[in-house]
Amino acid sequence: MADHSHGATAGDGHAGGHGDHGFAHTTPLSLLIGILAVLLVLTVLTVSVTSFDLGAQGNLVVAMVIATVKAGLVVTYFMHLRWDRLFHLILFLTSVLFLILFLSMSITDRSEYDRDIESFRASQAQAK
Amino acid sequence: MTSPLLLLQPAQTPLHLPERTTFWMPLDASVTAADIDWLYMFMIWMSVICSLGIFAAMLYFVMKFKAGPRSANETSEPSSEHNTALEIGWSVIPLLICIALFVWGFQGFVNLRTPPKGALEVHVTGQKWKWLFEYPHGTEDVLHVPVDRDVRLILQSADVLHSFYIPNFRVKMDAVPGRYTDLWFRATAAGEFPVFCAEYCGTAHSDMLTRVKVHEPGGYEKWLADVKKELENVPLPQLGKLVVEKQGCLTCHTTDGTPKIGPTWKGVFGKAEQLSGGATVNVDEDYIRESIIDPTAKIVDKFPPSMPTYKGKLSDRQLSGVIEYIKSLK
Amino acid sequence: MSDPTPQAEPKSEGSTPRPAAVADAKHAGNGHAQADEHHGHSEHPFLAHHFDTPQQQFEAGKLGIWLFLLTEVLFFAGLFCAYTVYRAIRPEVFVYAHYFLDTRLGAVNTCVLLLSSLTAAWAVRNAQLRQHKHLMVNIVITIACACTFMVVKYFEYSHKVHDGLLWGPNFAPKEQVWELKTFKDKHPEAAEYAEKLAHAAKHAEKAPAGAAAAPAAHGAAAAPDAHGATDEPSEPLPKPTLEQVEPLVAAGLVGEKAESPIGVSRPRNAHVFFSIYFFMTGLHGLHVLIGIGIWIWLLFKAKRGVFGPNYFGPIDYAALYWHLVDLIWIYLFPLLYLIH
Amino acid sequence: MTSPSTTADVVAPKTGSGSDNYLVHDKGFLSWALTLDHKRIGIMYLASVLTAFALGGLFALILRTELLSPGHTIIDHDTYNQMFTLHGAIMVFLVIIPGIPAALGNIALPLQLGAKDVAFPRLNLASYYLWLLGAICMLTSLVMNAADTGWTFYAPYSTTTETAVAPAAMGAFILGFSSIFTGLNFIVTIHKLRPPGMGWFRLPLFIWALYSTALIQVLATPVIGITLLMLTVERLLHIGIFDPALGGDPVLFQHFFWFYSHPAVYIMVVPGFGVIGDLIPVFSRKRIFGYKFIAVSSLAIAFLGFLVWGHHMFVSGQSTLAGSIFSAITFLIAIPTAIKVFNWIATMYKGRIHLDTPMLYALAFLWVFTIGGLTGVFLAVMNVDIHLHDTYFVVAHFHYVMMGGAITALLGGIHYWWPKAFGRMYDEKQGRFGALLVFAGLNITFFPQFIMGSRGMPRRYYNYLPEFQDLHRLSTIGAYMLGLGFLMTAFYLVRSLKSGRPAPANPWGSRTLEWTIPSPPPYYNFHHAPTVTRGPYDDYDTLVYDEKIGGYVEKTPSA
Repeated sequence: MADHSHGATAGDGHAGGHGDHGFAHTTPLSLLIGILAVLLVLTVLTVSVTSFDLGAQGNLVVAMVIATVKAGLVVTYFMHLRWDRLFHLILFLTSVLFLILFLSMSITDRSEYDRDIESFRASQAQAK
Repeated sequence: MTSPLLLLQPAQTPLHLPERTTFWMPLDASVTAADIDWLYMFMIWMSVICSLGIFAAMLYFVMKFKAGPRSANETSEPSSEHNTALEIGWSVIPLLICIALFVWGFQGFVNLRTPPKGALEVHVTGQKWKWLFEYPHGTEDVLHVPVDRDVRLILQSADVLHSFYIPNFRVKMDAVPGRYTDLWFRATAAGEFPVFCAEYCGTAHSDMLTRVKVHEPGGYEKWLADVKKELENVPLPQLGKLVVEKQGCLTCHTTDGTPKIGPTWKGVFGKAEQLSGGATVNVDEDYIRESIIDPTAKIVDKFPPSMPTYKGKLSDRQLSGVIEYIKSLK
Repeated sequence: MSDPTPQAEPKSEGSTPRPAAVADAKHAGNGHAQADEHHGHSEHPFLAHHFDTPQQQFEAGKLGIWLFLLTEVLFFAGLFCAYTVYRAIRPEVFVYAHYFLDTRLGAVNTCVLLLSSLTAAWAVRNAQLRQHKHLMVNIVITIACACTFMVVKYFEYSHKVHDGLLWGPNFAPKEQVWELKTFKDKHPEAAEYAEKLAHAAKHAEKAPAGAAAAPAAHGAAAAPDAHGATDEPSEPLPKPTLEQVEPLVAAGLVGEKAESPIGVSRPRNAHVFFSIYFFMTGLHGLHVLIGIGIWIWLLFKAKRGVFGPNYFGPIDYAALYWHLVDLIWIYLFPLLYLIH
Repeated sequence: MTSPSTTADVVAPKTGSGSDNYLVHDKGFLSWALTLDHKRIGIMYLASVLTAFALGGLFALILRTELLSPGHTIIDHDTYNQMFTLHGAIMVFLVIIPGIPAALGNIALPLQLGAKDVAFPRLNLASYYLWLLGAICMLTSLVMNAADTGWTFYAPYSTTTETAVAPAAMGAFILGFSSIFTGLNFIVTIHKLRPPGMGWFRLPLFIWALYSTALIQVLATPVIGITLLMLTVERLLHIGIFDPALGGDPVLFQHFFWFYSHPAVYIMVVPGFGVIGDLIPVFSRKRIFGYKFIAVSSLAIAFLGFLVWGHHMFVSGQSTLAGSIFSAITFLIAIPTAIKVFNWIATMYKGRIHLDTPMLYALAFLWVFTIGGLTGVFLAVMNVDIHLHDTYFVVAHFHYVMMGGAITALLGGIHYWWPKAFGRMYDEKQGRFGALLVFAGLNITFFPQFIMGSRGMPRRYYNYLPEFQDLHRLSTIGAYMLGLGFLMTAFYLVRSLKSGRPAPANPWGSRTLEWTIPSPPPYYNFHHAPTVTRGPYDDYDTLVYDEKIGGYVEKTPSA
């Protein structure tokens, strides 16, 4: 995670812009509309996929894969990360990494002690 | 021979930690305590060596390299500002010590968290500001265990988080509402050891004290038999008085006429009580029995519906004992 | 005073008096660049005094907004964690509850947000190329899409409030899950069977109103495991086929996960789904409202034609924020609506 | 690595408080209330944080007085519970988390970077007002019926007690955003506003520490935001996520809470490392030893801090698997911390050590933080933690690290930058006496608590067993000494504002950029960013002490 190695060049703020037409990269319009089309198709796909049964967790995995592809498209093209500094991508991935870290530890722990909860509930149900 | 009743009454002597043998730790009275004490002392000595080393270096440098007044413009002698070997040295050595400590601590932890088979099981309920222990004959508010025998406590909480902590046995486990947690120990010394609540649980968190009475060999079974026999033939009102004290009823009700969290019992029997719904009810055996089994059925006006149910906790004889006791309060 | 590194633009020397602090109306919500209205650097009207070049100001704002998006992702991480823990522990609650949600409305909302993402990205392009009219049109479309999204959310919420599908103790669904069209379409046989079970249970409670209440109740539809037979004293139900029972068990209507051991009911603590549903979509909706506020503020700024190739930061950062709001919905939609 | 020293290319600093500095540039309340100048915001933060510290300290003294004897001494049960909750909440959320980053960071960071201001001045002011709003919100809880849940707000007690938990939780929620925006502002400033020639390894260590802290602030604080929001919604609407009766799970709340709160303790202490990292080379007049190792270990602590939150929950019902993972990683954090302490001490070797007040605070920090850090290892060992968890051993540990670490470093930083921020020198003799008093008071207050803790004295106890009484008495005496020490420090610092000797630009002979401009600095800081050609702690020998102004000036080549 530590991005200290990357570090923008010293005083990068002072690097000259490229002349007067501005420094930003303008995303071509056709690309934007193309990406929207793909996103809409993927949405339709993810909705229609639910009509088949793909095993216990199959549907969840497929839905998440499609959602991640859509998210990837939005992040690289709409959010301009493809032409942006690598540091911004590192930042975004760090946040996702910490989200996954938080989720995984909480679930691991919760599922470990879930049988205590179930046995407690079962015994309470009998006592009633 | 002390009267059997005293057996039932919690000893009135104030709670005390038994005399300490070492400076840091309370008297260790359980099988697993020795291991913890040993590791604790090992770490104490490691820390003393480590910190004395650092303080000595610090003070020595301050004395040796103390500068004169700033106007003297003394400059520090050139010395290296980087020494990889030294850096690696004081990274790897602490790492090795840490790994050793982790492994040692981990083994102890796993041992403490897996109760041995065939241990004597006692159900413990933590509720706001009282520990209750279920025994075959009924509930007690003092934990009685035999010496040199594995005991497994199955903890649950009736309301908020509590934490069952016996310093002398070096054991602690939270009582979490909505699930079971457990801890085990084997007492090696007979006697009485205090039990604290270590997880903050409200107003009287610091008064949620009880004691664990470790009986000599054979003493535990004798105590069980005595209490059972006692409960058979003690007159009902006295039995009721004991049950009321043990179950923690007096934390909310009173017997001297002043209302507390719950209504007072003085002279309540036979009175017509105004209920929260506006109706009135005559306080008779059935009303008291129903209010114990299902407290929220008929709540007296202007009192909170916060009484827990005692369904399944009191035997019929204990129930009628409580009713007789309330009747006797004129 | 020699300056070893070549400066991009000659800088006006001398310290001009500091402009009066223009407390821009920008609420502290997101951290994009602060643009002072007037300052020392003459040829770039929007360059803040402490930046040297518009590019430095833009990139500072870009890093700022990305860091803010980082905090948004982690802000929602708490909710995703609550969702994941409860779905991992009680899948039947989620299977049971998702029948109550209208997938069509969810899909419409997703498409609306994706469209608004396009118009947001397009608006950034317009700002860069100084196409002021297109810029304003795109912003208006984005606002319109956002409002449509909120309107659709309003319908969904009012439908749920009407049906009593709320959180915690006030969870009292009016119609049973097997009476729902979504359930009937997917599992027609299971719906009938559940009908019969409910009828039998009601019948069993009514019939022995007198003395022997316990045995009959006990007998009625003892919890059938997936292939168990249900012996029913009054008129024996035919042995249920797999398609009849399996969806009921999956949705926690019968079996040990159900609330009441007899008859057909709903999974224990089914309201947790709606607690999580309302919390997640509510917080997301709040972020959409904040987005609408920002776009309206930018609409006024765009009307004054301030944006150009050297100053389009605010549009870009608002668009990034908007894409993130869309990104969160891209994950919320399958997690809440497309449960199988 | 450092190129031959050339004089920093800034015009020789005008000594004495320049005619036009940031303090006198604009006049009137509005010029302060609506200022966008990072230095003024820093001063406002400093004043507010120290006021909150006084309030929190007052609660601490009342608690310690109550504990003079078991049972009732001056207040009753509930007031005691409310007091320790407010003492904890005020000290954590209002004082230590914003303390060094917002107060000292706002004053020193842009100056050390040779920048005119932080990247987002308005956001900087907004985060101050968010601090104020959060403080007001939390103090309404004080006025109403103060929360009595402890600063940890553990469910289900916090969701069922009738005290005003919602305002306190919402106060902390708002303070979270103030912390996020400060962190965000600093990261962008460090990335984008560095002067030409100042690469990442020429940054002062204070900047490195603030950078690591800012990363934690940005990555961890949102999770406490959502946790407190869920807690408040749980209290008001009973959504059943933390309430076991409705299917919730209290241990899940502890996971949510500690995922933020352990990184938060590094938000509190890592800036302290930064201040000490700046002080020791300056007052030993010697280049820092192992600069890269100290800089990178700040980042290592920041990252590892996120992986260990479960060591607060060994006995909370957390599974053994999760517990062992957390315990193992907790030991890894001891390594970078040890590296820092060893490198600081190595810096003093062969230096010329001037024992001014900031240096006394730095040495006090080293002493107290070593004890605090080592006792942390006790609590990381799983089976010993079973005995020590929720006892006074834990109270002593975190006070040694918070009071000894964060507050001592804060005081060291305040004394170090006092001449720069206010243009006045404080009285050196009283400063040293104050430092010794604080150091002594701290040790007398908290060391007995280690002993009480290992003997089994549980935490947050209003009534305790008689055999702990004499240790409690000793601790209370120490607490009064501590209070006296802080009072004395406050007294002579405020007095120095009026009657202190005018401060030269560089009283301590430091080489970081903030000392190359007059004190108090002009409102625009630097005409334009100075070009940096050497490290932050190089070439102390090219400075010479000028008796008249009481500070260091560049050694002119002819001399």
